[in-house]
Amino acid sequence: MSHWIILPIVLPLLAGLLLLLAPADALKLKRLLSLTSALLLLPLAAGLLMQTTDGSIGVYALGNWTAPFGIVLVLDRLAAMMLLLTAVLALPALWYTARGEDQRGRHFHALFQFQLMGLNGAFLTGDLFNLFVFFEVLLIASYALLLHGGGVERCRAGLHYVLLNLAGSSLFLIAVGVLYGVTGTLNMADLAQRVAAAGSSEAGLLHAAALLLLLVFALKAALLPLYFWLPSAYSAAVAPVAALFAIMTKVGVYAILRVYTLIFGSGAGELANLAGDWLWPAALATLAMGAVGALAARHLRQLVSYLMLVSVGTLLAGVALNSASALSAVLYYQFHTTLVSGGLFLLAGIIRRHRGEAGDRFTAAPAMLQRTPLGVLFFIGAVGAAGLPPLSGFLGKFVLLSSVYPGLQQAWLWSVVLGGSVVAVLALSRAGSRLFWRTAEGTVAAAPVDRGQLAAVALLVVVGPVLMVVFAAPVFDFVDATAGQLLLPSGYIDTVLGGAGVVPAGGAQ
Amino acid sequence: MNGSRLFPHPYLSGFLLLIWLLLVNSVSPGQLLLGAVLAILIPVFTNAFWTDRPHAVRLLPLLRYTGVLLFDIVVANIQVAALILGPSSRLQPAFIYYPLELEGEFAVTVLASTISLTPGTVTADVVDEGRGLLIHALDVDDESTLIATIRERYERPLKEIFQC
Amino acid sequence: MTEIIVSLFLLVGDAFALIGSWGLVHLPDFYMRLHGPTKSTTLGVGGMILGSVIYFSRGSETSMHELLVTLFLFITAPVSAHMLAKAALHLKLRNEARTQNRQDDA
Amino acid sequence: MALLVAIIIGIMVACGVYLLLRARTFPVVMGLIMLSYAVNLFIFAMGRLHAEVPAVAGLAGDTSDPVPQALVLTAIVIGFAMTAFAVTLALRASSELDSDHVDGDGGRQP
Amino acid sequence: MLNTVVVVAFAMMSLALLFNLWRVVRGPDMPDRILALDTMYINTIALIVLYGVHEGTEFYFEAALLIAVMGFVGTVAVVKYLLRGDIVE
Amino acid sequence: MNSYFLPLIVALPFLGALLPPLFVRRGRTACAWSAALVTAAALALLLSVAAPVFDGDSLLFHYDWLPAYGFSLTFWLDGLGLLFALLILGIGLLVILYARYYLSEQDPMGRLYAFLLLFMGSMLGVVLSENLLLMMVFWELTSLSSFLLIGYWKHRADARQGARLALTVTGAGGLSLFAGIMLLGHIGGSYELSVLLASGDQIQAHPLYPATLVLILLGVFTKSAQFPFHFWLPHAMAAPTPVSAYLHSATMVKAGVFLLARLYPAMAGSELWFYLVGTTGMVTLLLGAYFALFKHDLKGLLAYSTISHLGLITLLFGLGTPLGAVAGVFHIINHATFKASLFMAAGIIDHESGTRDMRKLNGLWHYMPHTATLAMVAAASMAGVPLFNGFLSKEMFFAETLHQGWLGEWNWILPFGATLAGVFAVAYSIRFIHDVFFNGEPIDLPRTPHEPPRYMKVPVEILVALCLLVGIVPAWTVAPLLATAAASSVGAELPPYNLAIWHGLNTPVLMSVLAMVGGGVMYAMRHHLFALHARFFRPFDAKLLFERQLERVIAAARWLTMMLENGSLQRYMMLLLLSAVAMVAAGLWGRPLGGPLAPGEVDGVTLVGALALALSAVTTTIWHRRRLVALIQLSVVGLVVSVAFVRFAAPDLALTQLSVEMVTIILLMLVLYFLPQQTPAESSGLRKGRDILIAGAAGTSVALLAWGVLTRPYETIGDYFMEQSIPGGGGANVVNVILVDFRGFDTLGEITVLAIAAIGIVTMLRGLRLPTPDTDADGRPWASDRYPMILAVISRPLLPLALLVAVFLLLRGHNLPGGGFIAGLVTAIALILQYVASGTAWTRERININYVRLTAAGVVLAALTGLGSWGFGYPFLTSSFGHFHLPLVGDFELATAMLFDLGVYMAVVGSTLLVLANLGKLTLTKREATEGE
Ligand code: NA
Ligand code: NA
Repeated sequence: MSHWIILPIVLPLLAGLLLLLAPADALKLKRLLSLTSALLLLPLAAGLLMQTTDGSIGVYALGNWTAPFGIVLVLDRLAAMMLLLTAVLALPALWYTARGEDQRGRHFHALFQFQLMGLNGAFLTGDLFNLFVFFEVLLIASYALLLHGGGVERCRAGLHYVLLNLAGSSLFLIAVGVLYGVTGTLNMADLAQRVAAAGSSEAGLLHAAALLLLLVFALKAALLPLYFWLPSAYSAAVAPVAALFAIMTKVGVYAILRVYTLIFGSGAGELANLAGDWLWPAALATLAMGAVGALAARHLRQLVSYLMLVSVGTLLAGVALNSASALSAVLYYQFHTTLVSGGLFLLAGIIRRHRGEAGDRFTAAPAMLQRTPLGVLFFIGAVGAAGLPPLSGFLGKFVLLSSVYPGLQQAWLWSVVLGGSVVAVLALSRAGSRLFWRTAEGTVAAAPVDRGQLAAVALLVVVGPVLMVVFAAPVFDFVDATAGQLLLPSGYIDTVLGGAGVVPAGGAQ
Repeated sequence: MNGSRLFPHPYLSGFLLLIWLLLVNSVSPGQLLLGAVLAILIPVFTNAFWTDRPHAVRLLPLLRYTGVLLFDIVVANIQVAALILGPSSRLQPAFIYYPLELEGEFAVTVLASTISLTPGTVTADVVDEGRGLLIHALDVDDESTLIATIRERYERPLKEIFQC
Repeated sequence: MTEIIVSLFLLVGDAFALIGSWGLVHLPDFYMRLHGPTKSTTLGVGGMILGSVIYFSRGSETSMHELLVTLFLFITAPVSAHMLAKAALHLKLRNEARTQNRQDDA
Repeated sequence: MALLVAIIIGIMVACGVYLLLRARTFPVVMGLIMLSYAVNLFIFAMGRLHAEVPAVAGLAGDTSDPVPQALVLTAIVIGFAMTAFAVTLALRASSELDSDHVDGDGGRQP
Repeated sequence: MLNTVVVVAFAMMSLALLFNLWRVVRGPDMPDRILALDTMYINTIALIVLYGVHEGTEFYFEAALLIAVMGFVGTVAVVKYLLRGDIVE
Repeated sequence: MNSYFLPLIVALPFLGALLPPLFVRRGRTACAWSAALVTAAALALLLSVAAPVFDGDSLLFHYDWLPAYGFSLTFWLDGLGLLFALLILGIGLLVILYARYYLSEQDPMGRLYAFLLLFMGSMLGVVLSENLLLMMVFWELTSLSSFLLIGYWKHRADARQGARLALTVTGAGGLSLFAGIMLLGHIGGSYELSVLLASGDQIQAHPLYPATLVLILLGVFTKSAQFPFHFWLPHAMAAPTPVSAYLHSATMVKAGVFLLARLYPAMAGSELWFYLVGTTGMVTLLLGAYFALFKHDLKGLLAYSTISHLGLITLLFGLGTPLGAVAGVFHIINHATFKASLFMAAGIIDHESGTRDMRKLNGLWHYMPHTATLAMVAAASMAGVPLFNGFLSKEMFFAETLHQGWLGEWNWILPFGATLAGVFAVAYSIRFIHDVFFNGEPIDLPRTPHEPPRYMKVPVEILVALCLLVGIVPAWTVAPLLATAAASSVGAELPPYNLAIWHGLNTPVLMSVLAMVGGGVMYAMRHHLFALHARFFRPFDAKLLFERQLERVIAAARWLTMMLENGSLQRYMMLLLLSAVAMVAAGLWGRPLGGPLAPGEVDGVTLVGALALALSAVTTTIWHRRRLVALIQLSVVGLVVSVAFVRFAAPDLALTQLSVEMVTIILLMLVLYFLPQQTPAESSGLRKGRDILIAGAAGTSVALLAWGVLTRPYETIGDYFMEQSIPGGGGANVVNVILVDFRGFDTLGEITVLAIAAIGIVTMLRGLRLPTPDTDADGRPWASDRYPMILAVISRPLLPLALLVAVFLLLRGHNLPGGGFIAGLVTAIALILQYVASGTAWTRERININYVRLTAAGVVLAALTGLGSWGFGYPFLTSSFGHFHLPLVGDFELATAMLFDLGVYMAVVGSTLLVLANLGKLTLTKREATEGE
């Protein structure tokens, strides 16, 4: 029995609990514990990813109960990718925090670990209700993390974020309830089979539940008209939390990818591929409105938040296309944009501390002491965020754009995506000019920029995207295969329902 | 009588054992053993919460008192039921000050509860720094009769039970 | 025979409970309404629980655990009533005009 | 029975939703609680309502589907945790923002 | 016979509960509502005991016990709120 | 062949860009050397592989990168690429030398060279890429690096704005080009030039050709500053002059025309091509020439002249004739040399005199005769004076304008326009010379001008020498390069052409003469023309216009954002709920709702319960403004819901619902104390009506879903659990066995949520200072009796009793209703009762448990129970159980699930108390201080 699959959940859980048990004032110990856990997650995720490269799907039957009865964890390529992305994002964000930001409130490290647990659980679980549970784990942790540091803005934004998501959770439960009420199962692979076999009499209820679920995921992914909470929430969070939140919207994207390829994918008969028609206009509109917001942004955090909406729009437009190459592009671009957004949030945090009262607002302020390294990182990050070459965003956009054949759909996608890039360039160049070039007289009394924090930013905005370009060929091999796996869910279904992951009775001793 | 730290609450322990048997609805040896363990352990943990417990309780008067009380409750219920069903305009409600002879919080509390459970009276407040009770009665003809009844029927026996 | 006893207990208990609740509806002031539930309802539930105890104690088995509920109610109901009266006094709720020794400063 | 239950759940949802749309945190939290009560009933109802005896193995009689019950139990606990968090946040917000308005604008009061 | 009695008892209990509900809704003062709610809790215990007899099962005993506990704690807490505002101080 | 030299040539400047910032610490000369050596090395590499190209061969480096997407790392050195690479590296080297002396001490030199090298590498990439996607990468890099170069003097607003303007225009154009290239790749089936250049006919016949062409041309025209996208270029003059000399002579703006030359075989020759490219070129040629004359700023004049010459080149390619392309390539070379030298000369003048305003600059001949001579030669070349290289290509241009036949009877318009532009070119060239070096004495110059440092002139001298050499002996100098470059651009055998200076007296010569004379006359009349120009053209600043438009767009964006995100949760919530209703409606629409099952009978008690539920739900809502009253109503809802669970045979749910409801109500009251007791009446009637409609729709949606499901049969996994509960899970209470065994993982997550929530709440409450009301809502002072005696006395013995009940519930949960969660809540409530009855301080004295740790320990216990199964080789959370027999005690069962449930119990007790006790503690300090009881 290989227990590796459960470790991405249990490791941060235990780390978080130990952090709660640790003495309140043992900050160094807590940092060590927290960083160790995050550091271990990285090789763990990489190792799990390697397990999936041959196309095999790992199944872990919790409590040794076979699917569809027990809860199973399923490690396919997509899950492995998301685990790796989480680990890659988390480590720099945590490292950044451990350089002082964790003193601004209590229990940061424990909450951070719980957040990781929730994320990893959501990516791994093969059970719809368990997905709900992990959504709640990651949400409650995110609520608390969002408030880390306190203050008026965080409170206001947090209130909106929390209340909307609570309403969203109710909708999630209703949708899961209906799906269970009609099919009598919760395992996603089993659901896929039962939905496929359902009669036309059940189609209405299943359709309604599927759309309701889509709405819930769209709320997490921040799709128009449900994204309005995001800019203020993400701008309000402390830098490392915002950075970690870069993956929160991707949880929504992940869930959409998972549910609408597996359960309501091509095999769903009457309900096949029902998400696309809704996602397509919403995604493009989100992209456009994200671009508008980027222009309107008054400070860097806000700008990055809106650029995140642009990327969400881009990703979900690709999901709506539902073709192999579009999904490849989505998976590749998602990795890129998550890292870059995270890095830019961290950078905004540094800038904020080094421009005196102006913070990261686009107003004149005395020059920052170490503006060169910050400027270089910003420039590279901006290139990444705008999806310009030579960073990986360009490749992702290229594959996405070229995945759609000439026609009206293409015209829409190209003009909105490329228009969004132009606006991003405009907004980012204006931001960079104001933050780094246009300086006022005087100096700011600030401690020198922490090298560790710079390194964290560099890892996310430089190293990650550059590696993704350098190793684009193997990465694309992987995402191509992932897209293939998603579009052909029979392998997933057969593996999960074939009794995989269960230890036969007496077979253990 | 009030014993060691290991067995701080013999009455309570006995009471808990009884409750346990009631809860599990069984008197099997296993449950007896488990109940005994719990009846000893729980008071150890909760000892601190109940330091002002009565020091000595006389069991026989307590039993007699319980019997009287149960009887009175039944009677009271019938009386009150009749009062409720009758025209409410005939009722003569009153607040009555009842000077206490009893001492000790626990004993006073038992008396107050008794008053609330019995004919048409409710202990509305403890007044006079614990030396009197404010009683609301649903229908009183004569205040002093009521006070005397309470004194004789409940307070005196309680004094005997709690020896205070 | 048991059935008759059970029925009797159930009906009598039920009647007390109903009367208590009726008192709650129709008595003129809060303090008077307080008497209904504290007594009638408590005993009402007590009666029904006795009925249930008898019902489930057929044959060799005895089922006494419902008595716990009654015991608990007998301990707590006076306290609830007392607390409610305290609150009413604190809020200076209106006393029925004919109340002797009125507490509502009227 | 199905109709009655559906209507009752509908009414509770409607009440919860109406409260969710209020402008002050406290009614909104009450709306969340109401909504979660309704949703719990809803999920429970998804196991159908024909049960005669509890879902205990070995009992004679028509038992209900235990799965929705387990789901509801989980949902209740999670809902409780979330409500507690939300209501505390409402408290914190009223202190930070000097108003219990969901948007923190105390000035909008008439 | 018992069945008929139980049905009658159910009807009476329902009526009692409706009376309580009326007082909860009507008030006029908070103590009235609390008292009515407390009574509702107690009557609910009776209803559940009755239901147990009706179904011939003792599975609902714990529910009855818990209602008794919760009714008491709830009443005390709300009264404390009226008296002091701060229920845990 | 050394084909891997090609990527190396491109990579060298990128890698070398790191050197200048490092070497700048060793002095400015060392810094310049580092940049120069990198460039020289690349140039040497290039020359080492250049020989075969002159024989018509080409060099190819190919690496399959992303074959599935047509993206390969293919570099290609043919004639055209060689020509451009030579210009980029050669002029780059000169610019590096020049910049060494141009930059002041304050200017960060390392940064300029770094940017310059980045830009150089990008340009090399553009001209040497064979794969169009690869080219695209470098294309965008030129935009980015030129942005850095133009904004080099970041303290200057015009530099910043100019840089952003350039980036925006060329960046947007680049994305259009990107789209065009993707379409081209789609049409041609490849992104490799080798494929595309060979399939010109197929491409031009494709229905998407027009769209493709337009998109590509947008990229070309923005980059090459063609009308109407020319406006960014003059503002790019805010860059240091070496940068201008580089960007606007040989490189950046030439990237556009390079692409015209490069794609010529694939795209050119169609009528659409002629009209689009030709017209744009002609308009740009004329406009640029016109405006150049009227600029008083030296660099401004050169900027518009650049625009004009780029228009000329564009027009030449637009003609679509092979000789046009030859002339275009030739003029690219000539323009690069004379314009680079002119920019450098202008830079020297600026550098040494402190101004670039031609109205102040006069008579510099006396101060810097050497520089003046060089500038005059270059300007003559720009004017197209014979014996200078500009003349040769201009003659070819004039000749080609005469040889096209697209316009029929309007054919004359091309030579006419060309001549007119020639007139202006001569005029502004004369102005450049005469206004600056002659024309009287200088007018208050900031500095007394003198000759620049020796080496600053060297690059100009080299370039001017080239102008002369090419102009006088073209056949011995430029001919082979031009031939191979033009041939590779056209992609076919070139028709014969003659580079001789004198072809006899023909029309082009007449046109030249006309231009010379006309230019002279025009310059003579310049003051009248300036006045006329000033009357008709308001000084117009594209950059300001851009900034103003941008501000306007930003204002609009802000308005739109504010309109959507008005910060109102009510709106967001409404959108969410309305969307949910819409989703349900869309799902159910047109499909059968009710199922085949009979709806089932309703009994009286259930009906009464339903009525009570509905009534209390509605009254909660109606009276929500009176908060405590609504709270009471809400408890009724909770109570009836738990009774409903009893009614439908779900005792565990009833127990849980009851306990959770109580804790919730206590929680709400703890919070309500600090909040207003009444909600103000602030919703308008309209708003209420709207909300009622939404609420109704939401309620109806959920009711419909419930109805739909309840009237349908289904097959459930629940049956499996009913069967497996005892044999597989060791417990009879299936719900509990699901919770702790079958779906124990959910429960682990659930208690984690509870623990996190508690931690989060405690964190939130820290440092919270709240005003404690001195009176209740009616202004009544609080009761003075903090801990009513009777309550306290009764509550204390209730604790052991409750604990006993909790243990009872915990132990039996596996087989009968109960379990860790309910037991935990009972314990917590019993303890909370102590807090209520006897106070926080009293209780804390008696219970010395760290609730955070208790919570964590509970979850740890549950998780460790799960991990325990690893020891037996089973997956996480696999339970095991066994039946044991002890004498006296009898039979009993032990299951690991009970341990798990104990963890749940601890977590629940810990987290509930953590929350409630901490909320309760909020008032402690203040009250004790004021009341002192
Ligand atoms: Na002049
Ligand atoms: Na308090």
